Amino acid sequence: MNTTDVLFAGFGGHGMLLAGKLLAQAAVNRGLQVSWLPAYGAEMRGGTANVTVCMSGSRVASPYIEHPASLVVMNTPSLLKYGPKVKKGGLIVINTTLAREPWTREDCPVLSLPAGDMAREVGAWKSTNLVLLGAWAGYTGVLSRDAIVETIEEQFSMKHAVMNANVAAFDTGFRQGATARPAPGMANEVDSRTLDRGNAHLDHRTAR
Amino acid sequence: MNTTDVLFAGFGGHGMLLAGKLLAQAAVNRGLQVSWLPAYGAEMRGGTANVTVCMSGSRVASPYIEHPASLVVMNTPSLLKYGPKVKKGGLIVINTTLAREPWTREDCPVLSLPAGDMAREVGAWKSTNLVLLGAWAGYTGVLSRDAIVETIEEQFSMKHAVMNANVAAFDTGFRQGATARPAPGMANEVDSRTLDRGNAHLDHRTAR
Amino acid sequence: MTRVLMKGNEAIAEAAIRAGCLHFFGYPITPQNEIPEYFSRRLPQVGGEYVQTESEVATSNMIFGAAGVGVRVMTSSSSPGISLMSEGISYLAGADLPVVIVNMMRAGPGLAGILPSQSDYAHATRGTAHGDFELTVLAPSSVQEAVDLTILSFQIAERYRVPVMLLGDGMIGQMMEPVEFPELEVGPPLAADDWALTGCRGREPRLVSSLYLDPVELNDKNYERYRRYALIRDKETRFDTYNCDGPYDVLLTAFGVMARVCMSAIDELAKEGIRVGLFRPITLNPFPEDACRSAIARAKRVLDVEMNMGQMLVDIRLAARGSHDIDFIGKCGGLTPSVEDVVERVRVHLAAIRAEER
Amino acid sequence: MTRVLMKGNEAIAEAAIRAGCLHFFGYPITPQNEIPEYFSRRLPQVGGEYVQTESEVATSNMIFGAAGVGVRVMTSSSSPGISLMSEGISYLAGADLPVVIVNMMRAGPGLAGILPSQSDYAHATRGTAHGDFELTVLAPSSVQEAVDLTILSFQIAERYRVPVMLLGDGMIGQMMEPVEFPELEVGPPLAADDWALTGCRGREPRLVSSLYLDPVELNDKNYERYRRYALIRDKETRFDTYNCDGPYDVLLTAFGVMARVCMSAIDELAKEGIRVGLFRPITLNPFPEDACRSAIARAKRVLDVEMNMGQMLVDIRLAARGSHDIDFIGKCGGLTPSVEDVVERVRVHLAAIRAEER
Amino acid sequence: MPAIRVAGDKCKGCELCCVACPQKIIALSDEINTQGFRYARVVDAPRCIGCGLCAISCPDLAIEVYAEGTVYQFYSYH
Amino acid sequence: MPAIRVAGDKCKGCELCCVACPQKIIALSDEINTQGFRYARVVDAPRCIGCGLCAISCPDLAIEVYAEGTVYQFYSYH
Amino acid sequence: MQKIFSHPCSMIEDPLHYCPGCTHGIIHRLVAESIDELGIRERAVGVSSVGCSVCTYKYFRCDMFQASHGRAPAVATGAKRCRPELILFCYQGDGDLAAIGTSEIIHAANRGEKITCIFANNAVYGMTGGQMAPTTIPGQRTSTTPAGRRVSQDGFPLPMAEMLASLRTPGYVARVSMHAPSEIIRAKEIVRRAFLHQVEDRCFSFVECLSTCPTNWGLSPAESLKWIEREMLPYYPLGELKVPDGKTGDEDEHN
Amino acid sequence: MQKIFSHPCSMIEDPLHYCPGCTHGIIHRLVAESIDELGIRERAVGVSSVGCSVCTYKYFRCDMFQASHGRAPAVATGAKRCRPELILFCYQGDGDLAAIGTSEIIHAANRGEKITCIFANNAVYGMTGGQMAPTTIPGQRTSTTPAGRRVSQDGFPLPMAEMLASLRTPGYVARVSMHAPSEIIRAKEIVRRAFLHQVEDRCFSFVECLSTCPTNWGLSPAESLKWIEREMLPYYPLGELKVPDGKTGDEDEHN
Ligand SMILES: Cc1ncc(C[n+]2csc(CCOP(=O)(O)OP(=O)(O)O)c2C)c(N)n1
Ligand SMILES: Cc1ncc(C[n+]2csc(CCOP(=O)(O)OP(=O)(O)O)c2C)c(N)n1
Ligand code: SF4
Ligand code: SF4
Ligand code: SF4
Ligand code: SF4
Ligand code: SF4
Ligand code: SF4
Ligand SMILES: [Mg+2]
Ligand SMILES: [Mg+2]
Repeated sequence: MNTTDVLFAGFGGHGMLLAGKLLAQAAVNRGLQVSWLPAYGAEMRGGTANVTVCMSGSRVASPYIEHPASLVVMNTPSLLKYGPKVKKGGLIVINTTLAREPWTREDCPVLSLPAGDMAREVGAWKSTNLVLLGAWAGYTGVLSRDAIVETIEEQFSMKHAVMNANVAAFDTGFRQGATARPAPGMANEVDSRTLDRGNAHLDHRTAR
Repeated sequence: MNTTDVLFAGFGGHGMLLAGKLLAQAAVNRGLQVSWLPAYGAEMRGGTANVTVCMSGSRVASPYIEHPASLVVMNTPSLLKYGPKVKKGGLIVINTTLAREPWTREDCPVLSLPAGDMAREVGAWKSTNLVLLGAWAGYTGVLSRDAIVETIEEQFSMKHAVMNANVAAFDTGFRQGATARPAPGMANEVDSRTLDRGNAHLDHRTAR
Repeated sequence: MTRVLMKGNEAIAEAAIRAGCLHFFGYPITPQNEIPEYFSRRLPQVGGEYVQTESEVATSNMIFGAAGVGVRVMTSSSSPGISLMSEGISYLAGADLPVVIVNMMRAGPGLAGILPSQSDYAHATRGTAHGDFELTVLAPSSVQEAVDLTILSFQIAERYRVPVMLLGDGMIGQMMEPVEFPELEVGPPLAADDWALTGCRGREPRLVSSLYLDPVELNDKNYERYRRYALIRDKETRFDTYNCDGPYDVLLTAFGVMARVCMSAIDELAKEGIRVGLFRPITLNPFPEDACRSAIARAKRVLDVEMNMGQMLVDIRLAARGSHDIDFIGKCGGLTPSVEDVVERVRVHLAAIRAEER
Repeated sequence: MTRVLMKGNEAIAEAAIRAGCLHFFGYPITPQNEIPEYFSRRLPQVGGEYVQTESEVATSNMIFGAAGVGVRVMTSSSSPGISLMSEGISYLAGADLPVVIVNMMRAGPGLAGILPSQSDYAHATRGTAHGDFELTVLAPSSVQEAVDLTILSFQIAERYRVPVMLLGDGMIGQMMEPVEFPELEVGPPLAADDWALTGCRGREPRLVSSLYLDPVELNDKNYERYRRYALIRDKETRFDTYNCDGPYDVLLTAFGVMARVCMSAIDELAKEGIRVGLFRPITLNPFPEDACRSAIARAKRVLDVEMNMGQMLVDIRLAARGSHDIDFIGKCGGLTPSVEDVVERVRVHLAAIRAEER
Repeated sequence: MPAIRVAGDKCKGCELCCVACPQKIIALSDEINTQGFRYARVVDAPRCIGCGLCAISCPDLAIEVYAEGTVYQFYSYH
Repeated sequence: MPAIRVAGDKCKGCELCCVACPQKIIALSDEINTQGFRYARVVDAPRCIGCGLCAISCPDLAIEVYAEGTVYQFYSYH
Repeated sequence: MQKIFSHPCSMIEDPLHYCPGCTHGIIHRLVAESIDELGIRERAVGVSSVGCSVCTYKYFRCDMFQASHGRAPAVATGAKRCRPELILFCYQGDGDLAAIGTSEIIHAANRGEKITCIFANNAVYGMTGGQMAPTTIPGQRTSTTPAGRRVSQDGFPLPMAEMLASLRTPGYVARVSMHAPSEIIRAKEIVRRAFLHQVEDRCFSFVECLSTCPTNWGLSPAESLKWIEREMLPYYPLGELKVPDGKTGDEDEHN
Repeated sequence: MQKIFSHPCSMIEDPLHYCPGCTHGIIHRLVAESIDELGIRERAVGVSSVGCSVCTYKYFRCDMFQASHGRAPAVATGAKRCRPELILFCYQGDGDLAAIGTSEIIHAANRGEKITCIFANNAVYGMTGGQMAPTTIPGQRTSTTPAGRRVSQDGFPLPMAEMLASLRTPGYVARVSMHAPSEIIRAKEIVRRAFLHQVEDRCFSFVECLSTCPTNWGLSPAESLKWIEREMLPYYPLGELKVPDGKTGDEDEHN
């Protein structure tokens, strides 16, 4: 597997750091090299909370990524700030529940989903972050569903309710991502993405 | 006038720093370049108190002198420490009231005088330092009697008793120095001394 | 050995515990708070002692006391806190006490900001405080290396009886990466039999002090200490290179996480068949001057990349001995030179080299 | 103008008063106590304010407050006290406040001793504290020069809004020499109209701060400050040479009083017709690198003489750019290289040169 | 009749005003303001006695108090 | 009969023992010791009551106190 | 309609950055109101410290310093000694003032510097993520006392106001709390008095303000007020602990 | 003949370097005697500070630290926390403890470190040549108060013992004086008690000892004792200011 990376961006309390951590842990569990680099804010309350996760089959060189290969955003400010930074052809996953204003980039596949509403629908009010992670995972296929779900189960083994809500949220996102044909731009130009979607020896997934 | 220097050495309270300062001030009053560099002890009570005075008609380069051209010592410890350091042919003035043990250096003129007793004799108990300064000045002629006495008068103008005692002490030392033929070594080998004894334009002295 | 995903700060604390450091004294400061917090949780479990100090000034003197009674001890802080330890570090060096100090650098000067930075290179490697002494300084570029160098720090500190600093940019503290811990579990007891203050039962009283009233003694002591520094230079100097086996036109120099940014840039350029080398000092002090000089000698151009205003430049220039002018990319205040910044600048140099060749 | 015989410490204090510095904050420490003591006597006479502080940490922050309200202010200390000011100095630099700090160096590291030393060169010129900033550092070699450089320190501090350090070895503080004071009497008021905190009557509130929450702003601020440093380098770099007009085989490099020891050695050797040159930086930072390089270029051998373990060597080596190996005489702990030490070592070099020539 | 005005966009929904109000007439709205917080509003305006305790307790200076005619003060604040 | 012994070379002639002695039997000698100080000595030994106040007051630990047989202590020190 | 309560002039109108329910904002307002009422905004110079209130300088509409951690009283001393006509006030948290800055506040008080120190004691290092402060309450869990502060290990809460009150140098020392409107009203008067002592060139003045940190206490803002009352008051009794000789503010007005 | 008073074993026999009549020597002896009597020399570790007593380490026959200026209590804390079986004592002057080291002593006391601090208060910076200390008496001339300490400028003498006694953490705080044999006898008992509190693992202990500096006071040693009595006692009342709950030393013996 080549190196790839994803930036999770939102506000403090949105759980983007956690989403990134679950992904990173799943990748570690699958034997990958990983870095999880948060951009911690100034010594101030509130504000942005982002994390860049890099994954590689061999070695993560720079954990600091100016132009991420994919972006998962929770809200409008994060989208406006990081949307333009994504690499040409990189995936952008947007939570339209909070980022309602229309936004697009012609040169990137954009996967918009009402993750907040979807979370509520599956009874997982607080798991919007997991819906987004699921969508990203389903679309990119960098890690299998099982890899991430196992990690969620492992991390929340002490809190069953949270675990179940998180898995449900992840799954609803995953399904959306796996089947989506994101608009606009190069939805079908899969090759232009830097992600290697079907790395079987890493992913052990049974079905996409 | 060439550069010359003298090290005054004793213990704290012996007034060697003051003797040096009077000399330095006299030299400044006569238009010389001067440095007065004390060797302050460690942050401790008591102990040694020495000062090196350098005088020059042109410019004092190093104020720090490892091997002084002349030495004026108050007591035995200072003599033992600094006696051996004096330049070959340099003058050594010793207060035999405190430095009683016989001590000599073959290659230097040594001027021994019971400065403590002499001070007491002229009623200047506390002015042993001035007796020694006088002896050094009388012998070397680097500065005239008047140059130094004027300085003493100037510095102690507010304390007449001290002033008078100091002048008396200085004078008794000066007389001794001016007439002495110090033993052993090169008492008469005046030329071997680095001091320039009779620099008239600096000294304004009437008689030696 | 299992790989655990861990924050750099926590990994450092755990590594210290594995190395047998059961005493930690510290004062909170971002971005290293996970270190004291981790210790405050873990040390009671392993029979150790966590003390939250009233200030960094007190901290540096508490570790003086702790090391003086012969226990393995650590503190950590970040830039302004480390400045406050300056006097204390001078005392530690002057009393030949082995301690490990972590500095997770943030942006300066003054309060400035808490974002990652490398701007304490000069303070760490030169003129940390008054007096003649040196701090041995190690700079990790990954969480795993932070673990390894933490353990090495204790070894160097104790072997040579010197204070050692682990210098990380804030990133390395906040970043999570998978790490493996060596199975030291608890390190061997510190060998302090002949100098530590443990009560004078059955022996002459001992003294832990930096005071020397006799200048000759102090001069000698300083020379003795510098002989130990020379030993460290001989035996402990460490560096890393990347892509320096083959020929290269441009050499990058960087330390800590910035070196990994440079590696990405090198990989990027390698795709186009452009060969660029990287020299990364691991010991910032002693600086691997000879190795750096050899790496420079083979390059046409040298580009130093730092998250500061060019503090390591002094050492690169000393290594170069005038053979090359050293170009520099520096961002500070929490900004980070990016892969793109480096790639772009390398291209400028390559163009210039080609122009020269023509 | 009359020549007054004065201790260096007192002359510095008087010079500051003549330059219009009527506010002094300080904490006692040998060998600079004559400075606060002099101020404590004199300032009440001239309507100024002497404050004895509770520590050097407090001192550095009090002068921050004093300079921040736009008055000319000074402090002085000696090595360990200066280390304690490290954080404060970083804040002063970060907030662009003009202050003058005197360091009468004593032997280190730690408590070490109170005898004269030059072992804070590195702390003063590089890495005084955390963060990217520089301290302008001036080193007098005579009491008269101490007076002149004190006045210059205030001028530089105010012209460029930077903290300036006057770096003396303990000797220069304790030594008496005749001095003349320029008739400034009271300097012009500090030009702080556009930044000092004087109460916001009739204008917008102002801020004196080193905090920049936005990294881009902080980065820009640092670059702006370094542009000022570059200006200082261009306009204020000062040095002195001795005996460098004619040809010479050996060049001596030294600063402060050590340079005068070297001059005596040069005079000594001159008696035998041996020509030796001396390069003395007056601004230690910015270091007069170009001038030093030219002086070195004309020598066969270079000998650096310091009262430390070789701290200025870094700058001499940078100036030499590898053209010469730099030999070194260093004594520390209160010991002073003597005229004889220098003469002897020069003879060794001359012999070697002669041997090479054969 | 006294009244208060809550600057909805400064409010952080901490409810300290609700706790402080002796008339218990302040509650959080279900709406979210620009800062992302549910904000305070008066639910039973006619019962406001203009005591200002809400304003005094607001850490975000989000409340102003208005009164008509004579105001009786039961404590001295200003 | 009680007695004290002054270590002449440790004495700095501060006279604190003289002040402390209730019998006023200590005075400085005219001799000078190796440290350069006039040192304390007992001028009227038979009157010493062995109270030890001199020793207790000596900052230089220069005084030892001796006694024969039973010693009555008027205060507790040790 | 007449506006009978609104924003003080000495504070800007922008939103504060504090967490919801954090009473730093109330203390700010008390300071600003006092400045307004005494009409000293144009000669007031504030010194913000390092803690959550690091940005205080943004909120006050007067000249401001941003000082290093713990040293605000030293900065204020330097400024006041050089320009006695200015009104200097410090705003410090408990980590800042009661830990790293212990020495500076004590000596400023003991020299009798004519400055006013406002001390926001929230029993925790708020800004750095809720570590134990010297003022933390026994048993209180913080990020560095996972099992609660143990008195045997860390001692009792440091009583800054009592310590300062024990000094012989005249000064004004009081402790107030933000946990109820009645206390805020009382606090208001005391903060004003503190400034008044400086305006009338009388003495050093110090007001310790018990304040909340809902975020790091893990409590709601309303619970936090109760927590002050229940947990902090036993260790931090309120009132005027010290008044300068013969001058205790408008004594008639409040007990 | 029986020797009923002599040199304590825990002190070496060499002459001390203090000025004639300087009572640092007496305080040293009290410490050494206490160590002797409690039989703790072989587990005692002293911390000498920076001041005239910087060389204290030369005089005590036990393991010693030489600490940086003001930080002896921090050094002792570090040592004691790591080896609780040791008996740690600091010996500090008033410049050291009451100026630069204010914070360290207060926090050591407040955390309840089980260490013993001996504080020699001579109202002046002795070693550096007699500058004003925070403990200098109003009107006292020093090399930095040529016109005498002015209260309006420099405040009143800092009452360290009172300040430490105001802390809630249990501890033993006392003030004694060297100005008369009777006081020395009393001091002896109090210093012993201070050590005992540590030996019995009870609490922090602190003894402020009023001491002379004939050299910098410009008085004879005998005059210096009177000066303590006349000038210092009004500001520094003697006695046990604080005793740990339920344990006040041998209460029966001395009130
Ligand atoms: C020298 C130094 N040490 C540590 C810090 C880190 N630091 C920033 S704020 C803070 C504590 C803040 O707590 P407090 O003063 O109680 O204020 P609060 O946030 O609780 O209002 C600390 C330790 C720093 N900035 N500088
Ligand atoms: C950091 C630092 N600042 C200042 C000094 C200088 N200094 C040495 S001793 C001393 C004061 C000593 O006074 P005190 O503690 O009262 O002891 P005393 O000599 O009076 O017994 C000072 C300020 C120092 N060594 N280190
Ligand atoms: S003014 Fe008084 S009654 Fe009216 S809303 Fe506010 S607290 Fe309630
Ligand atoms: S107190 Fe203020 S911020 Fe809190 S809910 Fe009420 S209006 Fe909003
Ligand atoms: S033991 Fe008592 S009586 Fe005897 S000399 Fe000493 S003080 Fe005087
Ligand atoms: S008290 Fe001691 S030092 Fe002083 S005079 Fe008596 S014996 Fe000598
Ligand atoms: S962290 Fe605590 S002190 Fe800081 S703003 Fe939030 S609630 Fe207030
Ligand atoms: S200077 Fe003072 S404190 Fe120091 S030894 Fe002399 S008398 Fe004692
Ligand atoms: Mg707080
Ligand atoms: Mg003292």
